[in-house]
Amino acid sequence: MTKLNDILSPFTAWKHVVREPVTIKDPLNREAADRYRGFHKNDISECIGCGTCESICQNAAIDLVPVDGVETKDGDSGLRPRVDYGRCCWCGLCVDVCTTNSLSLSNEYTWVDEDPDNFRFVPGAENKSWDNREKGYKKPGNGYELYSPVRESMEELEPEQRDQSFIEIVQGYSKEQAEKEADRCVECGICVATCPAHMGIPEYIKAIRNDDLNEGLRVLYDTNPLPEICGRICTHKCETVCSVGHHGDPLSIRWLKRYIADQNPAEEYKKILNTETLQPTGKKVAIIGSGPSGLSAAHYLALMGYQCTIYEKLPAAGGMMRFGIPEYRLPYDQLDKDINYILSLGVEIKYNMTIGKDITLEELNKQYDAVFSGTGLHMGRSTRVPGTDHPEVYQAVDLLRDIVLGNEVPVKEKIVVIGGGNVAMDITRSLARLQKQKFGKVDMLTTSLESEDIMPADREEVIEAREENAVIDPGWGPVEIETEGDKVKGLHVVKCLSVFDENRRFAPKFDEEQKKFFPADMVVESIGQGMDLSYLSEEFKEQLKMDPRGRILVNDDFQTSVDWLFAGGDMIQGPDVIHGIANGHKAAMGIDKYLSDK
Amino acid sequence: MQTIIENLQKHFQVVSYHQQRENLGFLIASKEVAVGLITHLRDYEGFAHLVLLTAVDWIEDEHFQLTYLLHHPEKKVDLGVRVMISRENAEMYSIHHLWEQARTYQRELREMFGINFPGSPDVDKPFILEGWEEIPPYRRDFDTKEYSEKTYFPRPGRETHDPAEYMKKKLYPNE
Amino acid sequence: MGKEYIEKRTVISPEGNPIEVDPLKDYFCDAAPKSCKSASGIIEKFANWARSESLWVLGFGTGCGAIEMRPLMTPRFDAYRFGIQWRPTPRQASVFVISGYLSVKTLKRVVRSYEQMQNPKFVVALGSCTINGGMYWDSYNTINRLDHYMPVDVYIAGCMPRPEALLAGFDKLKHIIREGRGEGANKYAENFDWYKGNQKKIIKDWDMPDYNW
Amino acid sequence: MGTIVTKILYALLTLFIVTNYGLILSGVVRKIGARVGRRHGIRFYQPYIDLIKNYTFRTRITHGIMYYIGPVFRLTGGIGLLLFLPVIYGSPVFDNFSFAGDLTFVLYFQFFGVLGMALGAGESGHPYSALGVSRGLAQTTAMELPLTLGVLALAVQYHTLNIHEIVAAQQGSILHWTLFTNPLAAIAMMLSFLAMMGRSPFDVVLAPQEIPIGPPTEYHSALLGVLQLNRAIFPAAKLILFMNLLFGGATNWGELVIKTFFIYMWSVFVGIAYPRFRVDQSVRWYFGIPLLIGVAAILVVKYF
Repeated sequence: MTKLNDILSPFTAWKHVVREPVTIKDPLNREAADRYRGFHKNDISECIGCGTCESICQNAAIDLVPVDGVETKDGDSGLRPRVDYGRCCWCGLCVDVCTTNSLSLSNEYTWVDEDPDNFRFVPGAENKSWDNREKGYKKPGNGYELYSPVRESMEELEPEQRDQSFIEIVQGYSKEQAEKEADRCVECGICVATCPAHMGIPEYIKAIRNDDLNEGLRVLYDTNPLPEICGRICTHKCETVCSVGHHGDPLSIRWLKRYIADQNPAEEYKKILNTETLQPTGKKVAIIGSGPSGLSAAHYLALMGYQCTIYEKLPAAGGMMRFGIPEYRLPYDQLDKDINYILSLGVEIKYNMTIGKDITLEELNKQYDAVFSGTGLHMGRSTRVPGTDHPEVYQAVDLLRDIVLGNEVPVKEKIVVIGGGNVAMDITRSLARLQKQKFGKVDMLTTSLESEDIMPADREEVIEAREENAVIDPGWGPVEIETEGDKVKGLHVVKCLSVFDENRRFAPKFDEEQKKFFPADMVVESIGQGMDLSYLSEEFKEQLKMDPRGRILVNDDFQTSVDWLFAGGDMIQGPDVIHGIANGHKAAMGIDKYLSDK
Repeated sequence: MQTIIENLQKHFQVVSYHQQRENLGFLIASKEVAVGLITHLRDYEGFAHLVLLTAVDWIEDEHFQLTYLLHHPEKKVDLGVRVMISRENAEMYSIHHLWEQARTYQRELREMFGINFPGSPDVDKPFILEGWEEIPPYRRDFDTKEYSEKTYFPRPGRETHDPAEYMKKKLYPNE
Repeated sequence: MGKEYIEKRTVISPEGNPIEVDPLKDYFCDAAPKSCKSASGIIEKFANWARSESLWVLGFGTGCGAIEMRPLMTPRFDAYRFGIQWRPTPRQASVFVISGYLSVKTLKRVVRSYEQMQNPKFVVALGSCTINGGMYWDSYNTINRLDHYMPVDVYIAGCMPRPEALLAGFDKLKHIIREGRGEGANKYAENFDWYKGNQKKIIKDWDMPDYNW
Repeated sequence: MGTIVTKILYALLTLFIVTNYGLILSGVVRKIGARVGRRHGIRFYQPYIDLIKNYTFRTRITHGIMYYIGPVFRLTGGIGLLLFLPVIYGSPVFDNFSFAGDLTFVLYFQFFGVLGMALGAGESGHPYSALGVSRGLAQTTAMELPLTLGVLALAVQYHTLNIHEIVAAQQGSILHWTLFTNPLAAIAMMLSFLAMMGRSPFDVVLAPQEIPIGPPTEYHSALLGVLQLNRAIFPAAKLILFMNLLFGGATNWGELVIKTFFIYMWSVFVGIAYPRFRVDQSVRWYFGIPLLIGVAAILVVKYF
């Protein structure tokens, strides 16, 4: 039975007629929620164009395009993401993955247009009304990252253990560690251009992730025939530009490279790299110096079928890698692993052969089709302050070479090292070990012109040297080495205010009022090296074009003005191993071009 | 669940059984016994509801996997019956006589995977795709991206650069 | 299958004479649409004002964005106060909102509905899918660019755009109409062969008349 | 000769006023409806814009002659109803073509438009139109029964078929209104009125949510404009009819506006609050209580 109430109750709806409507008054200017995912913003001065946003986009909505006013430089591709709103679905993954945190989403959401081609734009470069909106979606804080910002830690010897001996400090990654570390790579490739050899860094890291280390080795040898060495002592410029490093630790690219090289046994290299048989061309190339550039040139020339002979002044191969870098950083067996592989490709090496003495350059020219010279920088430079000609004042490179050769090295109880580069750290730490062995304690002091923040040495070298109880006291300019007969008393220094002038030229300024005296029994100079061109005859030197500072001029193929002579390595560009490798590789290709044309 | 399986094993050849969760399990049955098995499950074990019927293309193993997911309304358990059928001339016995809604699933599978169910009503009629001429789109050897780009012309004017290559070209133009 | 109703057939009359029936001729239009001249001067301006202030939307939810249209009908957004109303039949509607992705099957229905609308008619493309495929860009069954199949007056970016953005789109459409640029129907008639060609290229199973008005 | 021309001119004037009144009324009522739904609703002049827009469509298609004639029939129904109504009592000018038997005529026009629409919509061939028409006719027939009984009761009560006379009989006092002199007939007619105005709960025929828009599914452009115009005139004419029959007519335009507005509000009042009936429900409902009341009205008038 219908109740009266059922009939009447619908009319209660009429009470709304006098109430205010619930309608939004102005829906066209309604702001979205604070964290609404609206249109993109990009801080293009922060952005480095790594393209990670492009890679992660499921809808292929992001392109990397050049932008006016953004230059390509190390660590910045000069490209910026362009978003296609005909594709974007505002998932925000590009923001979450952005390595520099430059990309974000504003909470603006209205974009109406007649022309469908207008919906593509470069956020940040093309002005939009929402550029200055604060609200919107940003990458959540509190450690929310799609990749870990923390580097997988490396096993190292404790300082107490390592200053006892020359045993290698860094232990290397385990499989789990390497794969975990490789997982952090976003495969952007920003590092590739910065690496002097342009190694395929993302590719070999990917090989680690895929646990395909043979493939990794092949990628390494494409551009670098000394992976064991580079995996240990490379200056790793790549890591300074790593995009992950903008908000977190950069990837430890160097250790990952070492991991690949370590895991591949030497005896299988030829099989993995498919170099068991090579097609000989019948042409011969002489290479002077078995340093990184020489070895690199020899390797790539050998792959191309050239018969290479290396002439080495010292009784062992490796150049500065063996005679400049202490064993605790680069063990000799690993050095030999790389060198032996190159020799196994048919490269011949003649030890104890000094050019200009045992054989002249002209004779080499007659016997070979081309000559590559990578003689490096082996002459220590001197500060030339009073007292440097004293016999108790040494050159770091000489001492390092003597340590390797097993010669008697003079070690005193109190040693001062002048220099702030990696060689200074090497000699400091090497001598510290010898002091420890001889006297049971370390008393090393290293001073440099450059202050702490601009010291050219690798940061970890300085830290480790201090851990090994060496004193590093940078920012002082040497004035005089005080001597007393055949003894050295110490080093007088004054405060160095600045090293370079506004044009970035070397012009140190000192504050003569702030003085200091470092007492020492022995002083080691390590302020850089020069090249030794004494193997070139005078008449030959006249044929060679040199720049005003006495460097040999080469073209892009590393060919000198004498067409059969190519040159590379530290004496052309450097100084570090990876530049030498890159030079050697390019010179090898240059030689190939030269000999193919001939 | 376990008793049901033990029961089943008495009557049918059950290849393998995998308990995913407490209330969900999967078993693999051969094509020949599958329909009988499902009928048994429905009529004697109380799996009265067909939750879904779907397929997976195991292209590497050259077979399709059909999954009949059955629900037991009283016990609140689900049992999936998996049947592997050959990819070539893919064909399966229809179960539309057991559940009316199976005909829709079968029509969809016919269209999307090319699995035939002879006798299923309307199984040859187009379902979602009208006038499809390629291989069935859910087969894994069908390249949907390529087809889309070929057929639906994406808006032109897009270009992109690989950062690594672009930087090498910009910074070292001579190499 | 499904095409019998547009195929020619012969029927026998009560007198015994065979009569040929061509449904395409008898039941459907047999000529392409023609471009219509607009009135001149102030009359057209007035007409355009009326058209812009009385947007009758075809209530055909073509994609996921259909759900974004519904709020506009609610008291919260109340699009009626802007002269926007929904009509259930294409005959009476002047605005077609393509609400998101179009599968080939939907496109077929969309084309028929669009052609049944009267000149002038306007198309609002809602969401990224209509611009360049959106998140269905690599789907085997979803078109990438709407403007290949019918003239579009306004695009609204979003996935999906909020109802407010859709309102902004209607607002923009009003401006376009008032400026006399809402001539999509004429554009369609003038480029009819091109549009039809594009439609036929992807609608493999063309079981409908070519002309639907 | 002069009088007939003036009469026609005044009839046209009436038509003009009533059309505008109808348009504004429909706009205002929609606005009120919207406010009950707690929104702003359309602008009150929106019906004008919609009308203009529909007339400015550039194309229209045809489904045959009857398809054209349908809306014309419908409009004729509306205008015809209006033209035979005395709009303002006592004004020779706005008496229109009222004559001795106009009440029967009015009842005929009430149904005439619906039939025309049925034919026209049928011609369009759209299944929804046919469905809408059959629903509409079923409901109209059911609704007509109490209405006709009520009108007959009035005819019996006042011994006339002339609306003018019926209005005259109600003058003098508010208690002379048929509403009070013959409440049963008034109730029966006012219940029919709910369905006549095509508002909820009896709007299933034209509801867009049911079958798209019902009989006019296929109508568009100017043809739809004609229907819309009729939708302004027809209700206004019906309001005037009910005002004349039950509420004592109007002696000036102001009275007319007030009275018709409140009569209209009756259907609005119910319509906004109530959900929609299905056709079978509404038919059953009209064959129930309203029909009984209508029969009772005649019996009461005849025998008491």
